[in-house]
Amino acid sequence: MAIDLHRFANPARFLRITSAIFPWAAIVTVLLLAVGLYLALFVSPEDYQQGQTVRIMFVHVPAAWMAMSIYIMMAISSATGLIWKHPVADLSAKAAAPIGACFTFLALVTGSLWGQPMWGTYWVWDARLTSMLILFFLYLGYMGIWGSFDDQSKAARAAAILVLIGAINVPIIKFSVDWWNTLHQPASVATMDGPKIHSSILTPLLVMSLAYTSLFLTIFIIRVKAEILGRRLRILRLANLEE
Amino acid sequence: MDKFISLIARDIRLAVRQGSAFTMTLSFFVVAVTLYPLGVGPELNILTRIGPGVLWVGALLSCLLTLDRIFQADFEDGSLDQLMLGSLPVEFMALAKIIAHWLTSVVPLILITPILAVSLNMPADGIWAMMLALLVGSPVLSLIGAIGAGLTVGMKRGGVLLSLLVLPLYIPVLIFGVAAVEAAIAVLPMGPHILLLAGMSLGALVICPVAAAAALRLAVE
Amino acid sequence: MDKFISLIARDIRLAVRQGSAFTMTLSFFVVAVTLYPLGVGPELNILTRIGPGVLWVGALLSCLLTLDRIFQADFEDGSLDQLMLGSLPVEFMALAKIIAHWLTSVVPLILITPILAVSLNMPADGIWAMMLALLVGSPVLSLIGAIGAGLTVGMKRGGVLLSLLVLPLYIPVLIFGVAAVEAAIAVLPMGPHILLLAGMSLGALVICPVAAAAALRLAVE
Amino acid sequence: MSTLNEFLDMGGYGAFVWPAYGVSAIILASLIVLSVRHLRMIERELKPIEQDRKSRRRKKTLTGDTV
Amino acid sequence: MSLTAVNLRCIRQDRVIFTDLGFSLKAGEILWVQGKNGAGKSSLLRMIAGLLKPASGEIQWQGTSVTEDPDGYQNQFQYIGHQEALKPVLSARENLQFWADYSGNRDVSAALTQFELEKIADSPVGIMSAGQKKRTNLARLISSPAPLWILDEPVSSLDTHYINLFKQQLEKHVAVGGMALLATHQDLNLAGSRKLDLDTVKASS
Amino acid sequence: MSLTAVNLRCIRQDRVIFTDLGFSLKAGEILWVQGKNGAGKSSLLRMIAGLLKPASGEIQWQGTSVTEDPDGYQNQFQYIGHQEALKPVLSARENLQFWADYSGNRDVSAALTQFELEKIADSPVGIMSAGQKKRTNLARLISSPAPLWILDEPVSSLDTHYINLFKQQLEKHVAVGGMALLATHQDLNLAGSRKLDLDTVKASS
Ligand code: HEM
Ligand SMILES: Nc1ncnc2c1ncn2[C@@H]1O[C@H](COP(=O)(O)OP(=O)(O)OP(=O)(O)O)[C@@H](O)[C@H]1O
Ligand SMILES: Nc1ncnc2c1ncn2[C@@H]1O[C@H](COP(=O)(O)OP(=O)(O)OP(=O)(O)O)[C@@H](O)[C@H]1O
Ligand SMILES: [Mg+2]
Ligand SMILES: [Mg+2]
Repeated sequence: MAIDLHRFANPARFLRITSAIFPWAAIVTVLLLAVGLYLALFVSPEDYQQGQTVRIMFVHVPAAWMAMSIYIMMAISSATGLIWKHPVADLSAKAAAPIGACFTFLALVTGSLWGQPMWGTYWVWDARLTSMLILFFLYLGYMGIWGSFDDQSKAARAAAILVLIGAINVPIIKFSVDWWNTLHQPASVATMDGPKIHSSILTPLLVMSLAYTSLFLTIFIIRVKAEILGRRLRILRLANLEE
Repeated sequence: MDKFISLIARDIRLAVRQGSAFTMTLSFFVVAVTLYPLGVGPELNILTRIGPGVLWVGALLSCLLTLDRIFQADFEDGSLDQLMLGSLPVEFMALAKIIAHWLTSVVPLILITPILAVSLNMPADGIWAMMLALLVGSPVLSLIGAIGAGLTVGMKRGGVLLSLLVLPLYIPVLIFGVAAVEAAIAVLPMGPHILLLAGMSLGALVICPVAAAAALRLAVE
Repeated sequence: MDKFISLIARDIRLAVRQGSAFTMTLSFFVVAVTLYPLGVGPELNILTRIGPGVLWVGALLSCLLTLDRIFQADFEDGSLDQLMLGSLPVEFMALAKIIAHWLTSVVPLILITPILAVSLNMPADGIWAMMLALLVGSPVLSLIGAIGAGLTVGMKRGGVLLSLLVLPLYIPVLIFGVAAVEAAIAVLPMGPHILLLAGMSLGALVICPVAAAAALRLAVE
Repeated sequence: MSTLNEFLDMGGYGAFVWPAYGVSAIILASLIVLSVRHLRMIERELKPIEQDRKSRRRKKTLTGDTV
Repeated sequence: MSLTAVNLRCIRQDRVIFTDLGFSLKAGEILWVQGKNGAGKSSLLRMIAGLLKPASGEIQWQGTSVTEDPDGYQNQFQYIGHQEALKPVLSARENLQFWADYSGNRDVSAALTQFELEKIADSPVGIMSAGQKKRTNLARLISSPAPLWILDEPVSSLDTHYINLFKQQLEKHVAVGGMALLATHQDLNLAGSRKLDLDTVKASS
Repeated sequence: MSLTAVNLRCIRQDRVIFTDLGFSLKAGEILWVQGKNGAGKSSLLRMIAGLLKPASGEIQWQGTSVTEDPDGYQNQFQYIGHQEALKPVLSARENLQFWADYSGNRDVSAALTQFELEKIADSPVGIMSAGQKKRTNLARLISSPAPLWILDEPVSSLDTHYINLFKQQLEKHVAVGGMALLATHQDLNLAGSRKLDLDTVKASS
């Protein structure tokens, strides 16, 4: 069973690297969040048409962006896991999923909270919102698969297949506003011809996005570590049983 | 009696350990409910109008999909044999498992209902009525379901048959459950409907464990 | 190629011999659809309004319940191993079984839709649109469903997971399927929606067998 | 004081803005807490097993046979 | 203390598995049920355990039919089928503890030691090998004791060491006046065990 | 014609079942895979059949790795698992006919006669006894012939007469230059069969 641990040789290195990054990630997160929230709540002016509700944007949009980018990240690492059979790739996708699900949920909730004042309802069944909801379900299904296999390496491959199929959904989310006429705002920041909104709003938005990103990194490191150690724990338990 | 309790406790613990059980039922409920607005389109007044029906049918269907959990696992690993041989009468054994199922599979649905109700923009008092009606009526779902589960346990692909057996029996609950909520929304007294649901629950509580036990005796042969 | 055909023929023959398969799916469809009128009450205008949605959702759910037929039986009796070892590429093997599933489980639904549609008093042209939309869109249900079925084959209680995996991916079909019918009812052109459905079917036809094959490869390990 | 009220009022939209921030805070905070607790739990379970292995390996090397 | 089976007949899916089968078992005796696959060993054991109703004939405990006073028979036996009635997500200890509670007993540690399970008692059953599962299941015989043991394939997937361990337990049990009915494919050559060969029974019928 | 396995390792649910397992099999040879339950017999056979990917090591047909040219290995072997791949609602003949079509062969009547199935060939498999099912499944070896036979528990639930019948078929097969890899619990004492004991393999690792 000494053999088994070889598969986790590089995880050991991986763990060293991540735990080196970890404190910095944590600090950066705190700082960015402080600055971002200050800008968002106190500095940025109220929007001429949306009034104070525009402040919801600073938690809504970054969450939405994270939701999508985390999914893409999962798709990529799952693909690598499938092709190069690297356990850490699968485990990192697994570790990212709950975080992505949370951000998706936040995008949905904050969005609805924004919808009530802006559209007069918490929810409409338009393309953007629906496809976002589907993304949420995809996250749930992904976690469901991991939960349902007792053979971890099988679970990894099964989950990878699902993520890759579901990846079709991301571009739909992104461009739904352009393809179908929806209530929802069209892209105004991440567009071909640069941002279209005033810096007084753009700056806090970007700061918050960075804050969310580094927050993701922080939590991600914790979870990956947990996953790797958990897998190791499993193997050692089995090894003890063998004797 | 403490055997009764220990059985319930064990089933709950199993559900908690497996974890995925909860989340998956909930997510199916959410998905199934969200399908309708997608189907019938976004107009709010329509949604309000069909809201109660959609939620109840959603609850029915998700409960349906969890029914096989009541006995199937225990049947497959032979635990059911042991449970039947224990000194606890089979009827009470079945009842214990039904209660555990209700607590682990149905109650979560009730708890998440408000959120879905909002997204179907149901008025506040409607939401309360919905939860009350579910609370009083849903035990029938587990109880009747247990009979179907007992009859189909051990069948290779009993799923469709199970739903055929059970769904028709669910219809009364559906009708009065919806009636109660709509009464509340229309600010009419919903007492009678609730009482009817309670009555059904009590009736089922008496009959179903016996029937389920009989079904189980066949199943283990 | 003749292997491809012989596999489809064999699955169809099995479905015919078992018989009950058809009837049960159909009856579930009927029950599921009739639950709604019960849920939302008999007003005709409402029914007409929600008719297409209810029918589509009913079709989705009944198709969902039949998905485990695609691979489960063959997995349990070891036939799947043999099918994978045959000289027919696994992707085509999967495709053959998907086609068989569509013919045996989905087409019957399409055929009885008119009756149900009438009972939901849907106008005549709406009914035709409904059948056309189903005909063009339903292959996606079998195709996507096969991926879920492949991923959950051999799981003890994969049912809920299966639905959780598959239903979200069904949503686009649902949306455009309903849109087509409503367009037809509102005497608007339904061409674009139908085309979109056809497009989805083609896309799924390319992707799904490959994904399903991948899923099966790890299922038989 | 009034400024604080104004601030909390968010031009009449406080009922939407603050929940938005509140939910975000709660969800993310609890996500962190849960993740950390999960990690701690695993580390706790892993520690004894690791030490057990180490000691055994030492014994084995003493008796000169290899893993 | 005695168990008697009179003219039992077993019909499965309209096929007669065995008929006119009778035997009796007294305190301190072991009856070894033999027969090739499908001969009806498991079916017979399930009948004795009361899980399967005989198509005809009756089973008597202390001379009175068990259908007449079930409660007298209740708790007099411990049935161990060829599946392990264990939950993968619970540890061996938790599993045994539940069954002990359920049959009104308390202490399981003794059972764990007797089947050499202490080391792995707290790891989930799900990751155990077939043999370890089997032993955990057999430990129920100790943690919820009963005069009559009904054992279906008790030693399948046990290696020789544990087979002997099990034999000791079994002999101890009968030595103190217990009795056992077991179906195995392999011969355990137990001291003072009688044989019941279902193939011959079938032939004779 | 030769099959070679080099340093195969099998990992199931993070548990190493066996490792560094190697053997080679030439025309006219039989390899008998032994080991107690859970030793990995079925797993090994599934690996050789290509259903289960080895965690490491490789399988070679005619000296070239089967992962490099799968098509060369394709159709060179016939795998018979311990489940019968038969549909209860179809008759024995129909079942065999389908598998023959599927593997590009035609005639099944020869196979039916060889395993003495003509009498029951047209009754649905569902009502057959375990042994009859097993024989119908084995008949696939004749109706879709292949040089390498991979057999998992081929004789379980066969009685002596049919075990001998099967042995004749097997010996005929190797006599004409076929080869076979079989896992059974009971010793068939076949002429010129080599042994591979998985328990020892595991121990040695
Ligand atoms: C539950 C409801 C909502 C959901 C699921 C949702 C989802 C999203 C998503 C996925 C994005 C990222 C789009 C991209 O990166 O291109 C986004 C961005 C955005 N959302 Fe929402 N949204 C919702 C409600 C709202 C509401 C009510 C408003 C305002 C009235 C709003 C305003 C915006 C704005 C301004 C952006 C930034 C667009 C850009 O600059 O790229 N959203 N939303
Ligand atoms: N649940 C069941 N329903 C219908 N028939 C059954 C059932 N279980 C077993 N049978 C049939 O009853 C007969 C006897 O089965 P049984 O399991 O008692 O044999 P056995 O002697 O235990 O075989 P084995 O040695 O494989 O354990 C078999 O022909 C089998 O097909
Ligand atoms: N599908 C599977 N997934 C995960 N683990 C499995 C699977 N099948 C078997 N195993 C495990 O792999 C190990 C070897 O199983 P295998 O069936 O190869 O043993 P075997 O030698 O065939 O046993 P038997 O004599 O009972 O046939 C066992 O410990 C088993 O728990
Ligand atoms: Mg048996
Ligand atoms: Mg085997």
